[in-house]
Amino acid sequence: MSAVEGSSHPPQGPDGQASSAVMSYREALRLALREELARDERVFVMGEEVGLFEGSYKVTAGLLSEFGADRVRDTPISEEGFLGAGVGAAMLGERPVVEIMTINFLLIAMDQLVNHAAKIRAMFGGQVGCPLVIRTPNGAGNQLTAQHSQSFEGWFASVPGLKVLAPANPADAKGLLKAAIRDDDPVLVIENLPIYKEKGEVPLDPDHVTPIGRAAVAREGSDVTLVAHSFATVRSLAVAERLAQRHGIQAEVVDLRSLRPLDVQTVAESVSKTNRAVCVEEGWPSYGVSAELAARIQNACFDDLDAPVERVGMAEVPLPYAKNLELAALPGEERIEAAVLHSLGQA
Amino acid sequence: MSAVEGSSHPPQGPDGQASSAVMSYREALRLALREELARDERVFVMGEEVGLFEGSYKVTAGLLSEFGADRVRDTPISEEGFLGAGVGAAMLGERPVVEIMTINFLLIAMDQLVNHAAKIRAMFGGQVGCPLVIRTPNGAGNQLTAQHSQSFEGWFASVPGLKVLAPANPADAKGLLKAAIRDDDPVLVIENLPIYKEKGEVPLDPDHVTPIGRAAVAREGSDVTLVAHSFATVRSLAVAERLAQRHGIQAEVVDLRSLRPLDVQTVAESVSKTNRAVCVEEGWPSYGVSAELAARIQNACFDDLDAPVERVGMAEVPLPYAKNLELAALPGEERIEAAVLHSLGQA
Amino acid sequence: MSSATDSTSKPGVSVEREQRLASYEQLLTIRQFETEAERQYKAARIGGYCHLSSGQEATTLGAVSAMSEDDLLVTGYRCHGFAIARGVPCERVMAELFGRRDGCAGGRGGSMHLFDLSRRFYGGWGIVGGQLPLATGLALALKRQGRAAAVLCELGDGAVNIGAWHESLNLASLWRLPIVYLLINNDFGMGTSVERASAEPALYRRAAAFRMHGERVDGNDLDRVAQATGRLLARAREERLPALLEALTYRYRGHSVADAGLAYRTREEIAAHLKADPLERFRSMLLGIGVSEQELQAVAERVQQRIASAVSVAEQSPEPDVAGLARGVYAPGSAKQFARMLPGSAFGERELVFESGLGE
Amino acid sequence: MSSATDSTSKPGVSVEREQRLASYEQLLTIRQFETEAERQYKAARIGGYCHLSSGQEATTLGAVSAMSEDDLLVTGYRCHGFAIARGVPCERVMAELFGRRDGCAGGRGGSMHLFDLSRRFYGGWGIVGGQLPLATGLALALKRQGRAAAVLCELGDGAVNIGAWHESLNLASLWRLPIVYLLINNDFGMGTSVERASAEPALYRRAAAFRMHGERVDGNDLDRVAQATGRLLARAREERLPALLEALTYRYRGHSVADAGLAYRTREEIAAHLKADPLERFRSMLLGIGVSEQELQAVAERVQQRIASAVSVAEQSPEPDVAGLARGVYAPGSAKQFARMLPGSAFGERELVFESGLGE
Ligand SMILES: Cc1ncc(C[n+]2csc(CCOP(=O)(O)OP(=O)(O)O)c2C)c(N)n1
Ligand SMILES: Cc1ncc(C[n+]2csc(CCOP(=O)(O)OP(=O)(O)O)c2C)c(N)n1
Ligand SMILES: [Mg+2]
Ligand SMILES: [Mg+2]
Repeated sequence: MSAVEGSSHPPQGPDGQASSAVMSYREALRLALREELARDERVFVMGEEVGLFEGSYKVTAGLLSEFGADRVRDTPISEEGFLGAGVGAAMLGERPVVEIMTINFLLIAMDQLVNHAAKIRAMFGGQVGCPLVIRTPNGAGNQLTAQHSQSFEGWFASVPGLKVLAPANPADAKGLLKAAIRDDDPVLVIENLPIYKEKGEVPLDPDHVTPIGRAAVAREGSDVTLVAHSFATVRSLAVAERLAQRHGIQAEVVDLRSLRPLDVQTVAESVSKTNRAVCVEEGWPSYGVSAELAARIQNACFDDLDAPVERVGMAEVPLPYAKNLELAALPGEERIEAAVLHSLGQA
Repeated sequence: MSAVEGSSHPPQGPDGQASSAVMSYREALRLALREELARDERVFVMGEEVGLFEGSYKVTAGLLSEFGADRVRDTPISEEGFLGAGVGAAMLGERPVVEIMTINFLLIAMDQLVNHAAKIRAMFGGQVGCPLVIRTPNGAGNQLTAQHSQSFEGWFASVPGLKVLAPANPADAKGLLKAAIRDDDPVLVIENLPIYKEKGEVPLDPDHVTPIGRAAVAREGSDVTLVAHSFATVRSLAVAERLAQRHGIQAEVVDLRSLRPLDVQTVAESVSKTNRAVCVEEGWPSYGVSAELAARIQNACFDDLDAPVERVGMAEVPLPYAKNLELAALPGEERIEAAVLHSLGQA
Repeated sequence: MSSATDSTSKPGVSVEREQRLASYEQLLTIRQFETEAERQYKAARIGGYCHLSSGQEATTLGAVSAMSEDDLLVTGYRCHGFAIARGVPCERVMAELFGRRDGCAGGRGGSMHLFDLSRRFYGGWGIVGGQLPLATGLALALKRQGRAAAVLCELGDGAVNIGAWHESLNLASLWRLPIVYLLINNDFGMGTSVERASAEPALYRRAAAFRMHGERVDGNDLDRVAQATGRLLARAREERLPALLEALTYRYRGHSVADAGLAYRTREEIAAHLKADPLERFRSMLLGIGVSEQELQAVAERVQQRIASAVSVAEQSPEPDVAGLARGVYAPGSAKQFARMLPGSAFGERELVFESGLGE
Repeated sequence: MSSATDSTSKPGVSVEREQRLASYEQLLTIRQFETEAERQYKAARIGGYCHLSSGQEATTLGAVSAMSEDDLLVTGYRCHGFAIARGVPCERVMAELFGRRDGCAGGRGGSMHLFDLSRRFYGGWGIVGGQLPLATGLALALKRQGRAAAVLCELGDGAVNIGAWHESLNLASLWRLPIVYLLINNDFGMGTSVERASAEPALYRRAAAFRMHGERVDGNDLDRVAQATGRLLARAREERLPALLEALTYRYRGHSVADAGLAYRTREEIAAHLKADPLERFRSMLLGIGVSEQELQAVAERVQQRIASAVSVAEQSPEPDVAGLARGVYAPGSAKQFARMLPGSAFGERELVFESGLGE
């Protein structure tokens, strides 16, 4: 499976434009927003500092001047209030795209998302839906410390009624955000601080979307499967290169892209081939995303596994500020490499 | 390991009182609160309707008249405010016991618990702690519907800095709540709506506490291990009897009692003996407690497992109101039994 | 528009008389519905929480009667009366309480989560104050869509101390959203009186924190409630100005059917409030304008029949289909997205959840 | 107690003169500390977010100087100045920004999470408004313990629209807690002006929603801030009455060092505010009461030296011990509770987290 797919119209501009371009993850998200704002009047963007300030991570830069204050709406610091306003607006057929500055602040708005948005369609017997998108970055790095370095996406992935996506590269950032905006259910799109600046080839076709619920084999390999999402995918790809060069180990990397629905099938197919799995995440592994993966893999691939599924994540501490402690706590390439070697019985 | 343990003084009243008594889970919790309120001036109880109304599930009945309004403090409906007030009071050496009426409302106070309470000791270099207890019931049953039937305890168990306990019987309800109140860290005590009325033998020694971080083998068996917590333990014990009677299967039931710290050792020892595990929980299994258990078990008991670890939980839907739908959605005895038989290759 | 302007002319009086009798019938329908719901709950045909609004009928009906067809209604969990006042047939409400297919939420919502899209009743919500942000969002959508409509959002006195209240009212005022917050002050949130919960117990005054208009009305006076609500809704529709309307009333029953309602108030207190009973008040007024006892008796009989028939419709309505347990969890088309989640998902409910489809 | 009463007598004047010079030295220390922090941040010796308070010194120092030793201080993330004003030595603050062992939070908190138990500075918090509930809880504990002390809790103008504000102020007023909320209105929360965020932009008026006393003060006037804070803290200590004090001031730098601070305001606006610079204002006042340029120069030199020495202490302080990564996550004794969690926990950090102990 390629990293970009699902495009129905082969991209071809009227005057022979390129069908793709290199841009950053941040720019790819912005392009997705611009295209969807232009395509559909019901789409509007709402959040703290998305307008005049141009976004605290500059994802929304330029959108206010292009679309105006009604379509690109600055909010007070009231996460529960404006996320909930998105819920209500979506119930009336709007397509709000709410930015929560970082996932740490989503804890303030849990009630509106989990107790309300996720329940609407089922609880009222299917009379109304909630096509809401919430964009928020997770992750640590750059010493943002305990209150600003968390990854809670697994919590939301546990909630029936929600969908949770987590692009790991610019192409998927564009394709998945667009898929989320066009989807009829509440979708949480997990962005990531360290990836914002990463560059990659991005399809320009405004009708290209990345399908929800499909993982991607981001790198093929035969010896072990690394399963990851978001920034952990970037790390895993780097580790895979390292393993090939230093140890002659060919690691397959499965980029989940979607946590709910979870594409267990792609993961299971890979592990059935490699017979070993290491699950990597940026957040705390206990009760985290890697727990669900390990649980699924041991069930789906029971007879194929040659070693226990390994898990790598952030050290189970509130992330300290000091650079050396932070580095020690994060799931760096050495730690991932060590887990792979352990899985292969080489350490 | 017996269900009650850790009592240092063998209980003997001055005038030859009984060392234990039969009481309900609710009464055991109340006794724990009474004893701790009487023992330690710093302990106080705070929450909605805990005083005059005597608790919405009557756990705190009688405490207001015994200890007065300063020790048993009614609050407005401000979960974030009063849970946070508990955080601050604990930082100054008080021992607040905050009641959140049900775990569903804890979503409003996530920020104070996860972003604040859990971080305090580590983030400030160990200068101050947060000996806060939060009591709240989880679970479904009695048609309380989508917004009032959830089990989020796994989320909190993923957070370094928190401890999460979940007693399944009256003795542990008393012993664990007391352990939580005496502990120097923030502890979330998960109670459970359907168990409140369940009765059992409870030690009366006011110094008896149940140690944190120790699971209990609630029933011994040799053929399969059922791992559960809270109400799922009650269900599992019933299923174990049924399995013995109908199928001659001897199931061991491990009652976790503590989700963080998690006593993987007791679980692993049991599974190493029975070679099969079924993890049961009241909540949604995907990304739930059973995921962590399956992930740990496949790692710790890789060579001992004769079948994949099975998981049983609530159907992955916002719980509907209609009784027949609710019954179909909950992890009832039939569903648990079926999972055990499946694990044993008998279905 | 208001019939009050016609009240001196003969035909006007008769129209008004008819309207007033109809209002009485609605008030009585709500009261009797609640009485019947309590009975059915105690007979274990209704489960979950069941919050009755007996005593609050004048506020409920007064406010809803002032809504235009295009306006949107949102409430908390004490919503039977609101649904009925908005025109949801009693049998569809009763069927919902019975958890049956003909319930106004298909048996999935129950007492707290009534809903009727065709009547623009947007629920029926169970988290205290949780309806406020989303109701505010409905008003935002109305404004974006340029619709000449407003939202009426009910909440209780207990909900004014929760953060969502503050954030919602600030947004509504800042963004000039067409919404009227109807605060039903019935003296208690469960067992906690307003004075024990709110540092400013004159709750309508709290609107000033957002430069929002706030006012208080006698919630047992149907006309005053209707007038105030009508005026504020019109202002919301036309000038895009939100408002807070506090209605003072009382609930006679416990917080829910499970609560005897006496731990935190005296029988005398309840008795005193019963003297101001909005139904009795309305009845006296009707007698005063010449309605006969017979006419009232005829109304009472119709109401009784309506409730009896609601129960029998509810009884006869089938239970929801268990095979459709997961129906509506996601939008149609989603099953495809979830198809690849199946391997390794031996949760014992695969058939129920995944194979029966999600939105399909 | 206040030296103002002595201000006519000769020795009094001289005491006051000394005090005023000392205040100036503190104001300048805070300003220069921030300037140095920015330089060090740009040299990549400080990481994370770094929020400077340049321009707000009079509010910071004025308020803190009015605290008694027993009072408790709580702030948001813009807290360097508060720590310094409360007496935390500059080198311990700088060492914290450098992430070193001698930092006032052991290098674990960084710029946003300064803390000093010995000075009753209870942090340094990073979630907007998150400090309010827990500061209110500190006040509850003071009251329960019968201590003649109060909490001073700083927040920004951006924090008044979050639910935690509402819930906290209501509790404080309802329970008569000894706390003064110091609202620093510097016109902006990041790039959002008060008018674009708060439907009632006269923020001090919002206290009325809780029957709480609210007042506004010129935050660039150290004396007025000190007087108002002192009066309100005394009232909190003695009468157990909370209050809201809004101080109007301005931040010269961007929201954090990463923000140029010009997307949402003009250079002219900043320049206009610089004319009311509290440091300049204080300097003129000192010159007016006969302090010489030489004396001011001496102060400036001492400050410069203090900052330089803070940097060198910070540089020389060792990094925290990586083996102690998990230290302090749980209270001493907890490692025993976690001992049985080890099997199956191959997360690659077992040594770091579990084996190094948790509280030990
Ligand atoms: C956030 C939250 N906290 C607590 C509850 C439990 N609860 C349900 S109703 C209620 C009282 C609400 O009182 P009020 O708002 O006055 O409404 P009334 O019941 O009087 O109609 C409480 C505390 C809840 N549903 N949601
Ligand atoms: C709940 C929450 N939402 C958003 C943020 C991101 N954020 C950090 S500071 C800030 C602005 C706060 O402004 P104000 O309260 O006026 O304080 P100032 O920065 O002016 O000191 C924002 C939005 C946060 N830390 N917490
Ligand atoms: Mg009420
Ligand atoms: Mg500000």
